[in-house]
Amino acid sequence: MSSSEKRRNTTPTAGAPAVELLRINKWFGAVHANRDVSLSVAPGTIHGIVGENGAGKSTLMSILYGFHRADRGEIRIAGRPVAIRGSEDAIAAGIGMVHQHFMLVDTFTVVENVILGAEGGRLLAPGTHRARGELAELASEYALEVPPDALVGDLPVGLQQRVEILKALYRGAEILVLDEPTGTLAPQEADHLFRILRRLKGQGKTIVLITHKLREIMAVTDRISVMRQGRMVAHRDTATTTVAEIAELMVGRRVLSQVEKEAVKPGRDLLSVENLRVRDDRGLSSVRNVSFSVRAGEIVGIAGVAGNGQSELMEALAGLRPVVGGRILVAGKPVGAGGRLRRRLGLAHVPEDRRRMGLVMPFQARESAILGHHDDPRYRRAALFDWAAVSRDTAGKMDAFDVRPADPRRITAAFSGGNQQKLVLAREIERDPLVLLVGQPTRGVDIGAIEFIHRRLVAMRDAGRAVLLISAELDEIMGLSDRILVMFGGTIAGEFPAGRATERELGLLMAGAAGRERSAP
Amino acid sequence: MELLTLLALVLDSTLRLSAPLILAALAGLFSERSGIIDIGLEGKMLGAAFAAATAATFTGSPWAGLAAGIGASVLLALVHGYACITHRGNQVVSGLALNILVSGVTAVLGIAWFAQGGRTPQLPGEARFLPLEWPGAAPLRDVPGVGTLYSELLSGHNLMVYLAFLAVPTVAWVLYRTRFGLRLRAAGENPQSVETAGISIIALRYRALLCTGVACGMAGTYLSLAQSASFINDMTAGKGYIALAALIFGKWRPYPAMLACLLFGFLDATAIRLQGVDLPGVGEVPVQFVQALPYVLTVVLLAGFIGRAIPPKALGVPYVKER
Amino acid sequence: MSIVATGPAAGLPRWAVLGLLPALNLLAAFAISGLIVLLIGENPWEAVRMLVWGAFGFQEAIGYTLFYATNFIFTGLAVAVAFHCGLFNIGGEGQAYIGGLGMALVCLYLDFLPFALIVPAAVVGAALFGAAWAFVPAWLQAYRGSHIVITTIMFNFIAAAVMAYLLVNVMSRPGSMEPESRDFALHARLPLMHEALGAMGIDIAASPLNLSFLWALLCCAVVWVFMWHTRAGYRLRTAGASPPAALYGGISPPRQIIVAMVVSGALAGCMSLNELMGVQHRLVLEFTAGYGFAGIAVALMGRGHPVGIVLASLLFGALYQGGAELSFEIPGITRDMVVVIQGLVILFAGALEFMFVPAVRAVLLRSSGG
Amino acid sequence: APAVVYDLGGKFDKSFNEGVYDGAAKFTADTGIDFREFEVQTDSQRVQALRSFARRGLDPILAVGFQYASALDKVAPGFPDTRFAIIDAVVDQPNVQSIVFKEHEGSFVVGVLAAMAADGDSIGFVGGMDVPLIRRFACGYVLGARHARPGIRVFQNMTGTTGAAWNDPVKGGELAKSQFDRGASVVYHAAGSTGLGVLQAAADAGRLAIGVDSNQNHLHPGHILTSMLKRVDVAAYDVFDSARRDEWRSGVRILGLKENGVGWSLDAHNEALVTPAMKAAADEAARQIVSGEIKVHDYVTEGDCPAR
Ligand SMILES: Nc1ncnc2c1ncn2[C@@H]1O[C@H](COP(=O)(O)OP(=O)(O)OP(=O)(O)O)[C@@H](O)[C@H]1O
Ligand SMILES: Nc1ncnc2c1ncn2[C@@H]1O[C@H](COP(=O)(O)OP(=O)(O)OP(=O)(O)O)[C@@H](O)[C@H]1O
Ligand SMILES: [Mg+2]
Ligand SMILES: [Mg+2]
Repeated sequence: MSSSEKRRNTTPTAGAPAVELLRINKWFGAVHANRDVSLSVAPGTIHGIVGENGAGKSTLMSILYGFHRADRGEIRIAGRPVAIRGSEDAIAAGIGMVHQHFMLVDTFTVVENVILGAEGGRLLAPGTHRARGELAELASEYALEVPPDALVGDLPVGLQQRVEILKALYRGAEILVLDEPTGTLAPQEADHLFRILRRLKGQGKTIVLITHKLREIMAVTDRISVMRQGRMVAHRDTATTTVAEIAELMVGRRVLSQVEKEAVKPGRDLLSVENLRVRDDRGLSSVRNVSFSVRAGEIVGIAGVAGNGQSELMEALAGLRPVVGGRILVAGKPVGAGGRLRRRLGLAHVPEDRRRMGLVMPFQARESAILGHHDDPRYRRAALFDWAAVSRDTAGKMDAFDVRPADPRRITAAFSGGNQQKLVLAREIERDPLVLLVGQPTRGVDIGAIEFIHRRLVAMRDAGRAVLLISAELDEIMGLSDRILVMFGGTIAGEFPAGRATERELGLLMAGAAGRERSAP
Repeated sequence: MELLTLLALVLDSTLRLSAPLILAALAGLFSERSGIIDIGLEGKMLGAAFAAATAATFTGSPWAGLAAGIGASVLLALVHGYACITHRGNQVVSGLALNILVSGVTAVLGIAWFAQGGRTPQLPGEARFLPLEWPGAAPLRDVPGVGTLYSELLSGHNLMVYLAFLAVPTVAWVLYRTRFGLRLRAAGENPQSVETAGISIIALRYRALLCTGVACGMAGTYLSLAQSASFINDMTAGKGYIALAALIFGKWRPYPAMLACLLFGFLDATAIRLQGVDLPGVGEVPVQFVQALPYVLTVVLLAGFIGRAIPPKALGVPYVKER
Repeated sequence: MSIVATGPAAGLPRWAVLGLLPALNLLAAFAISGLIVLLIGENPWEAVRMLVWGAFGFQEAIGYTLFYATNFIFTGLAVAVAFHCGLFNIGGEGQAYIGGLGMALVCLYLDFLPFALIVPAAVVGAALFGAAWAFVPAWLQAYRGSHIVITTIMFNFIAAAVMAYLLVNVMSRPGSMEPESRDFALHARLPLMHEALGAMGIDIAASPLNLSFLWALLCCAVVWVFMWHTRAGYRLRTAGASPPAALYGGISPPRQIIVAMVVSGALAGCMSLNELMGVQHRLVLEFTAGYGFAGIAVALMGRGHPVGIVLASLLFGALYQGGAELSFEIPGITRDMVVVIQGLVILFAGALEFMFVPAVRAVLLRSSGG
Repeated sequence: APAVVYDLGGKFDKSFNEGVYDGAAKFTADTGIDFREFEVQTDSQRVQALRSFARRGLDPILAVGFQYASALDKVAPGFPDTRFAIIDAVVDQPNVQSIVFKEHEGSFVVGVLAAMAADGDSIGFVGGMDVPLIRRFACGYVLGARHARPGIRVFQNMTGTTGAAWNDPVKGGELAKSQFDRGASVVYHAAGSTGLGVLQAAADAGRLAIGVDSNQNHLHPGHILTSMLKRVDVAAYDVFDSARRDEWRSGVRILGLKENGVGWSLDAHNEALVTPAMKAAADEAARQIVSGEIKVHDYVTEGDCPAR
């Protein structure tokens, strides 16, 4: 009997909150991730949860979804206490969750992923058939179109996320939890997601939304709860609060959403790219004759919808992807194949996907902190590593970038997403390179950290370094860049000096509308 | 001897040699597709072979033997599960430990019960799975071509051989057409996704190991009740590892795995025929080279034609919720 | 992978993980073995006493225990090195076998060299041939994607065939019943420990323990330094833990695969020094006797860390030697019974290593009032 | 008290270790004198086993199998007052008695029987591993067969290259089956437990097989033509008994047909298979070998076999 038969057994008792968490406590070994956390979510509303990295948001939601067990505390759904021992209980209670890291089987088709656990019968055929029908319905009902027979692994993140939502709805979820859903989405995709959420709310569903992007929170939520260091520190009605207030509640101090920076005084070209041509993993050409340069003392931002060649461009520049044609020069010198010479020439790279590339999860932090620079004589005494020196060096970087906990020997995987990101940035920026390539520098990072990271990037620029920034966050691009390049279909579709571009224009170019002729000389 | 008959005879022994490999490989498939490395096929086969022979000796019925064989193998599979699933122990160590344990236990019990150095007594025909003659096989034997193929290849194998080859489509069907199969494949790729879908990984993997036990039990029984007439110490002689190799060779999929097993069987059968044969020009090939041939060819094929084998993503990773 | 922090035992104090748990596991293993001993009508206490006494009770016993341990150290290290690069080297058996060939060639055909030269030459021969035998599967894995587990299994069989051919048709000693080479010249043998120490005036009981034991310990130290204190080791572990990260860090995973396997094969090859150059003094069939496979269990039980591997090797050595004495003293307990006990120990101390974690954690928490 | 150390095969190998065990057991039955025994697990235990028995004052100590040669050579000098004996190898020490068998002579005779029993034009041989000792069996067998029927074909197969080759009845069965398929009517095995598969295959195929070492006729009555006997049991008994009667001598004892050290078995299980003519021929061949008219080539001492 699959859980889809046990759906909708929670008829809300009038007025009772859809979800109620009472004095939840959770330890991970010594880490007290949730301390007496209480939360109440009204039915038919969108409820936002914000907090710094490591504040305990994901943990709390994992507990609600039965993925972790609370050490203490009570959970009430629609007013009646429920024991959630595992996800099956959560599903039975009408809870669905879209995790920070998707819970999908890449080698399965969309349909297979959706029916997994709700197959409705011992044989697949009937269930699959029914699922197709229902998917079509849901698709039209909530604008959740996905190709049902595509392999999930081949889908862009945006669509993968829809699959996650479909999974939840297919199981008849009344309460939908989304953990940093927009972390990896392009603006358009994010907007689409919010349209979907509003519709769901319209249908009377209750939604809990975790995000670090306060603009989004203000835009879609009805109520906001703030967490800090495992505690629930405040609840606000969205209507009556401001970004500044929320930010301050989160970090415990004022934060500026916009870094101020004085006018650009660019110098010589530090990074120049000439007719670069690159192929993607499938062998299709994904960067077509791209030429541009980044000068000393400027930040160049590349805007674009995921999958238009920015990632491949970045990898090619970093030496992670073979160059089919064209030249790359760092400080006027042509770079060889591979990344090592480039590093020596002063090119640093903060990869988009830090979990896969930027860090080595099972390593101690100090070991991850020298990745790519392990040949540096500073880390050695004669031929051997001087771990004491490495530890000191790492500790220094951790302080500088406020990585928590600042323990060089902690296993990398045990840091929260945001802190992992800071570790990578620390490693690359602290070496003060000539040219810095950054991909999605603030993905999954809390605003406190965002502000901090932005400041560091600007500081580099002011110190006369060249920064090339790729981000799906339009306002990050617009806020930081001195020049903005828009990439579409593997080519540079347009170029704007800072400030002269409106979000709308950029959006259009990114979407491939309007022609090259707009691009400034 | 004219070529077709020779071929027929080689293929004939190919079938006999690959049958146990196929059963064992399918057994491994269940376990590994669910994310549990099974290097213990060898031990499970050996245990099953012993249990089957013992039961058949006491009851005189091959069916009792089969039941006992499956029982023993399932028991071992569950121990493996207890170590690897319940206690998240190292799956390779567990498999090796069971292999060693079984080779010892079978000998100890064998000596205690039969006092023949761990061997079981020779079984009479009615206590074994004997070749089944198909209707009209005898008369057709002398019809060249079709007749030979029919009588040598199709007819005249024991029940277990036919079972082995029937098992392949069955397993494929379970794997790709049933709920259990879907969850099994998911468990091996991304256990979290299964857990978050409200299914207990633990229960699922135990069920997978049950299937492993059953298939391996049949493989072991085949050795002592069909292919030979008694249990002999360490009679698996490395077949468990070969089956594992075949499974990987077949990229953890039923039909390709079967083909790999057939390949091993065929190469082995050919090697048997090539011994002591003078090759034109070369003269007589040293027997050791002939014996090494199957393994060399396997490597060559693997390097030359079969590309990368990508294992189930979660294979060998103990499942931990608090990742 | 830090030695204690990870795994289900995470969070437990070091002494509990490295001391208490293994002790409990061994206890459990012996408890079960005891039951079986009881079943076959012998006295369990007596058996355990014999086992321990047989392994450590007198000088000769200790000698034998260390002698067996030497084999396990080599094969265990071999498996561990490959493992840190994410490779599962099942081929230790074949690599040791072929390593033996390399060593034997030196001892048989270069024996015009003086002792001082022939020993290093033999070490090189063993390591070189072992490495070469591991190189092919490594290359196939790195550049053709052929699964290392299959290829190494196959190479074990191929090694057996090659050696059988050579020993029967090429290197065999005329008039001998078994395929074996002629004996090594006297100066082409490793001094036994009691001879060596005897020469220094320290005298201990005779045993096959020989100088290769020291070489094994040296290898442990070298591997430890290599793995965690050199750049080469860092590259190797990075490639093993995350190929994309390695690529990002300017490390080529394929090259690391080759390095890891070559080092692994060289270590495995050195096992022959102990067995052949130390004791048998000639090349014989199947001297590897399954040590290559046991090395897998040794490496994993030793958590891939040299210190752990030495401990695991001591345990296995003790089981082999103590087991022999056991079946010697108590005829009722056959060698097969000893195999059973060995299996149980590996099962409990290796695969079920975490069985008592929940209990221990509970107790510790309660006592610390957590 | 006397002691036995068995070879890796173990004392119940249905072959020569077991033969020794039978002999020793008979000795105990006859004299009431008990004996100690040990089965080695690895090569490295051989020295250890011999030494600890000697240290415990056991005497005589019988080592089974050529693999003990070098070990005994090391140990014997250390215990000059202990009487050692070794089967299947020659160890030149004052306190060691070496017992070797002329398996080639026994094989020659069963070769004669096989050739005469064959209704087709070919017979077969399945060995365990391709090692000199087994080639000695094979060579004698072929020579015997050709002696009876000059033109006869003899298929020869070896099972494998690892220790498993002695424990692989499945492979043994396949090898025998392939020889039967190729027309062999009789297959002789020298392959330890693997041979059981050969005998089984003969029974399943309704053909004939020849056992080895101990009398295996009873395993498949009507399908086992005969067994090439290697009287290790007698040898073992003699070692113990001569020592008991202080008639033990060091030096080499070579046991061939003359000394009844090897032979062939004829009993209720196979008398139907052996025609008077065959018996006569076998006995004649045996006589000629004993009298020296026929000298059977010994592969081990003389190297490669004249008959291919
Ligand atoms: N499985 C785990 N094992 C050990 N510690 C953990 C585990 N998961 C989370 N933690 C710790 O618990 C604390 C809360 O983590 P959590 O992931 O809930 O934070 P978060 O608010 O989701 O952070 P982010 O915004 O970066 O996602 C952090 O200190 C984290 O290091
Ligand atoms: N990543 C690792 N995995 C496994 N063991 C490790 C790792 N790093 C270090 N070790 C082991 O941990 C122990 C301590 O390592 P190390 O010498 O780096 O510590 P340390 O020198 O005390 O640290 P520090 O240099 O910060 O003082 C050594 O046995 C080392 O081999
Ligand atoms: Mg989180
Ligand atoms: Mg240090």
